[in-house]
Amino acid sequence: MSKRILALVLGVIMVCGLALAGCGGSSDNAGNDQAADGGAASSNAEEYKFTYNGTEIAMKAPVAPILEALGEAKSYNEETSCAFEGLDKSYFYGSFYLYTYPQGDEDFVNMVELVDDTVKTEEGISIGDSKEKVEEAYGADSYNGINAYVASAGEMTLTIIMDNDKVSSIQYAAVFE
Amino acid sequence: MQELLGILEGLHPEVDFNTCTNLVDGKILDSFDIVTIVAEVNATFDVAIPAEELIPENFNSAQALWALIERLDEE
Amino acid sequence: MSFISLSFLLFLGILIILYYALPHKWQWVILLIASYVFYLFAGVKYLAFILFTTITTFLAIRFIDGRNKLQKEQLEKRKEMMSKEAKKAYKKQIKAQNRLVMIICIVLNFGILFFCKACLVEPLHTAFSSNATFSFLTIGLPMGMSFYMFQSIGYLIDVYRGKAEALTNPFKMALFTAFFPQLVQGPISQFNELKDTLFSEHAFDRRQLAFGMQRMLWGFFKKLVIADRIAVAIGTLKGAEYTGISFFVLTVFYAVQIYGDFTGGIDIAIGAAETLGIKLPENFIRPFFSKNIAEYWRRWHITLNEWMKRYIFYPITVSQPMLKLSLKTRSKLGKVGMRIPVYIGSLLTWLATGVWHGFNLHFIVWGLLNCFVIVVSEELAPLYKKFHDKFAFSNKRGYDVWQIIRMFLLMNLIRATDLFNDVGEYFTKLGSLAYQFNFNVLWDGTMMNLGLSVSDYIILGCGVVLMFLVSLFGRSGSVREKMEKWNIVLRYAVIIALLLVVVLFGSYGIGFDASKFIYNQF
Amino acid sequence: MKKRVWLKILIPVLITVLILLFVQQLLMPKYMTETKEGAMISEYYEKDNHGNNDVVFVGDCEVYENFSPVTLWNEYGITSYIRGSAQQLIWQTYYLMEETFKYENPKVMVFNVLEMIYDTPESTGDSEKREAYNRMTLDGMKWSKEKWNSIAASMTKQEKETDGYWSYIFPILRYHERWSEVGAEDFRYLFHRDAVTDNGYLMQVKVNPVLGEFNKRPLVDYSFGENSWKYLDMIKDLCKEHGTQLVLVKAPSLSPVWYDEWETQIEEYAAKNDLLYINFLEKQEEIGIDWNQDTYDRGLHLNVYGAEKLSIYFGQILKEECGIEDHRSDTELSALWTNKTKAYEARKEQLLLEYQEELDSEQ
Repeated sequence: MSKRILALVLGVIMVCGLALAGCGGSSDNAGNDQAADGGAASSNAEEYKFTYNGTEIAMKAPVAPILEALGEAKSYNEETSCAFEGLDKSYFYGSFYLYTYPQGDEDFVNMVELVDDTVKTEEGISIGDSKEKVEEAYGADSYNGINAYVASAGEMTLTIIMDNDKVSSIQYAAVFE
Repeated sequence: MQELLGILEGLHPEVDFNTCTNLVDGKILDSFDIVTIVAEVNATFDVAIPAEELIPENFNSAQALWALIERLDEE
Repeated sequence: MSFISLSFLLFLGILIILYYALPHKWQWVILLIASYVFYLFAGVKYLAFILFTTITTFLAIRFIDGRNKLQKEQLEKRKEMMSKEAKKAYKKQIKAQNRLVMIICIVLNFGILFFCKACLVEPLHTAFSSNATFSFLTIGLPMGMSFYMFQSIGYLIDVYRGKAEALTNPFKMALFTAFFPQLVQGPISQFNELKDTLFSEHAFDRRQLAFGMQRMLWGFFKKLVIADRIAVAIGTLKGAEYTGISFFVLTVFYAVQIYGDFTGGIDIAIGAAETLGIKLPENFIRPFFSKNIAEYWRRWHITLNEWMKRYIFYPITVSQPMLKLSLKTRSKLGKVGMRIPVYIGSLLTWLATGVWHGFNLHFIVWGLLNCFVIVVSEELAPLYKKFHDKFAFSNKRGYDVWQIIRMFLLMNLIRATDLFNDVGEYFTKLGSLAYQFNFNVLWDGTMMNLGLSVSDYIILGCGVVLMFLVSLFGRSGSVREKMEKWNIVLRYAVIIALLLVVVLFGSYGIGFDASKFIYNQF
Repeated sequence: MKKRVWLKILIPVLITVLILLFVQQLLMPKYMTETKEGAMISEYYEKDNHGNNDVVFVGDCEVYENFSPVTLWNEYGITSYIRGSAQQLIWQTYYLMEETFKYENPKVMVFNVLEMIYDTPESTGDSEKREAYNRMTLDGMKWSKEKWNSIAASMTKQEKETDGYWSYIFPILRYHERWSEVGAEDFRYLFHRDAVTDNGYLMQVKVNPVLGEFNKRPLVDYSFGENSWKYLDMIKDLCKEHGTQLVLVKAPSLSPVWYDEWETQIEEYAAKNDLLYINFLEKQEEIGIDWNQDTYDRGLHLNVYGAEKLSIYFGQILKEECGIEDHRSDTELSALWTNKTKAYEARKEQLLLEYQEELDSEQ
């Protein structure tokens, strides 16, 4: 009779469901793992930071304490953006530039550019280093195929521009949506 | 019929099953009651009411339900 | 295409014009085309799924109908020759064939549904955590799959049971499956309820059009002004640090959100169908005025629960094995034993309902909690009764209100399961209610840091009061019919005011953050 | 009978539409006292601003804050207008040019090549800011095919995902949340606007000298994007089609810094297509720009003194190399521009007064 059949159908569905629930579980995990893997390059990994005389400079960090620790800049510049409030500022410390962006009443780190070989990244790279050294520090995968190594982590990228197989510029930059 | 009324009154003593004709539509019987009735009917009359007959028309009054039982008994 | 878009309004507007301007005998064809256009907006790749369901169920229905006709013919022809037993055996044989076809069709369809829910809707988790406005009731990958599939499978079973006529026109089957207002989040219609209104001709009726538009407007209000606005706070309150009273606040906010979101969406669906002269079944009847959970589930998401009852709960509980079991347990346990099948049936039905919402532990817990509360309250009903007989309440109305509030709070706690993917997290928070009475969160500024501003709270407060009053007003009959008796100026003033409220206070679009725009004079 | 039914439908619908239009008008930002850049695009449609311009500049702040049409008139009798908006992107410039040709046929169109650096709406960085800039450029345009195309080319991903075109057709969808900010300005400018510019020139009178040299941070890739090139070609072809001379310029703004690699690409393009290209950065001395006096924001844009110097220099080129005639003998035009000059002088006086007050209050 029909009700028994329906009970049977239900049983089948349940089993089907449970089996597929298992499949769902595993696929969920797969998805998560994938996200985690992808994240290595873009979201979860430790962001690259620049440290100068013990002062850590991370992208998007509030800049006030950093400026205080760094002392007076050799030169300073500021820029407005059309129609918007706030100033983009840049500070030059001889061996590197520090750029900031405004948000609310505060300024935050937007970019750091290293300009001479007296300073180096936390991974030990400085201007003039060889291609091999860079690849050792950031992996050959990070090469963009033209002239630079680009390592992304979290909401920032570290760009190392090469000129004749020598490092010519090192730039930390915050990434915005 | 008397036995059926007995079953129904056992569930809802406050209802007059002789006259009431909107047992389901009037939300007097809920699905738990209906299933209980089916089990009781099965036990008392040895008539199995299939799921497709569990529709308001068959359960709105004691008469309708009795008619259903008689029809199923014949088949 | 989302209901919450001007594109949808434009689509509906064009449809209404064509629908009433072209010869009325084409109306159902126009609806079919419109429904597929609507579905195409969701993505061409999903078309295959809905076509599969339409075609398989239609073929199954045709087979069953053909067999039944053959049976009738044969029995007629050989009336004299066959014995009663032979007739029975023949009928049984036909029935068995029909049953097999039906089962194949159901397994095929639900197999796909399960596959999609389990494997394709993987981002479900992320959808929950990252997008607070997402409500589990609008799940659909492909769009509306759970809804159209349940509707067509229900129809197939009805045909098998001989309770619904079998369609002969595949295009009508296609329309029944894909009728666009119910594609997004239901309601799930029964064929017998829908067939007359869906396939018949409808003359233009200004009143009906106005009513449909009013209902849609009310739905937009609930969705845009209430549900989408409060969503931000729900996202925040899900955070681990919000326990105790904050969790309680979350459950209340979630009740407001889900009510606005789901009933609003259904209002838009039913209203849109009404503008076309088509009556869809109601899915909610003032659910928060229920006095107990069982009643709540008869008044909330009615069409799904009705479906579950017709096609899962009843077939299980009145199946032969269950009846036998009931006889057995009865002889051992007396009257209570009689109810064992009911409990098994309830349990399985709630499990199925939980799974329907998604393949997640928390949905299953949600289903079990509902089932548990319903069964316990059902079982305790005689006790309650004795209690009330002894201590008669002098104030009946006061007691009703108490019951309603109790149901609301209890349901809030149960419902909160689907906010947390991690069941453990839910129970931790639930547990914190027992010992953490941090009422100070209500006034120490915590409530101002949820992402809602003072003006948001004012809008939400007024909106909730308005929804409550409209519900009260609607208890004694249709609000729109009552409004019809008002002075025409007052009526239009109210409707235009509501429209303005939706446009201005609705939570949609890219916010204009004026604070960022202050011109810089230096 | 039939008529009355229609009236019953029509009148409420009409009233609703009127109310919505009114509310929309009220809620749209007026840009009269703050963020004046938002009001500039629509100013072009004023009767006196279009129809007889010899030269039309189209672009971002590097044109609307660096060139002064009133100076061009007073020195050379050249009529000109600047169709500027904040962070205008190259496709927006193109569609504004296309639209301009519907109103007049200028002899010269001026395009500032810094716009080449942004290839897509996303390439400008902050998408929220970008959306606001899109609004300022697009909301002011009258409805036309060009506006539609410009919207299509400009929308950010987020815009496409939310209301898309609808919010441009019905700006109330975009600004509905401004109900809590509606102020006196919104009522005052409900049906009219004041001129915020002088023929598109947004005057600045403050003096904020350049602090130091801007750092030329090396880039990974100096080549302009494909989309930028596509639109530059379209601009070139459009001007050719209308017999208008296209002049490429690089404003003398010191920042954003202009790289030599960019300069080479533009020079090559100009040479290949036989276009006049002037890099004012290289002519700073001839122009006489004094970065201690002539900039209001430390070298990004010129103030009115710098803009007047640059206009005098550029006017000479327009006169000599593009053959723009002196119209000062035309009485009708003279009358018109005398009025414009008066407004310009009045504005300068007013702004200087305000600036002086500000300086006084600081001391």
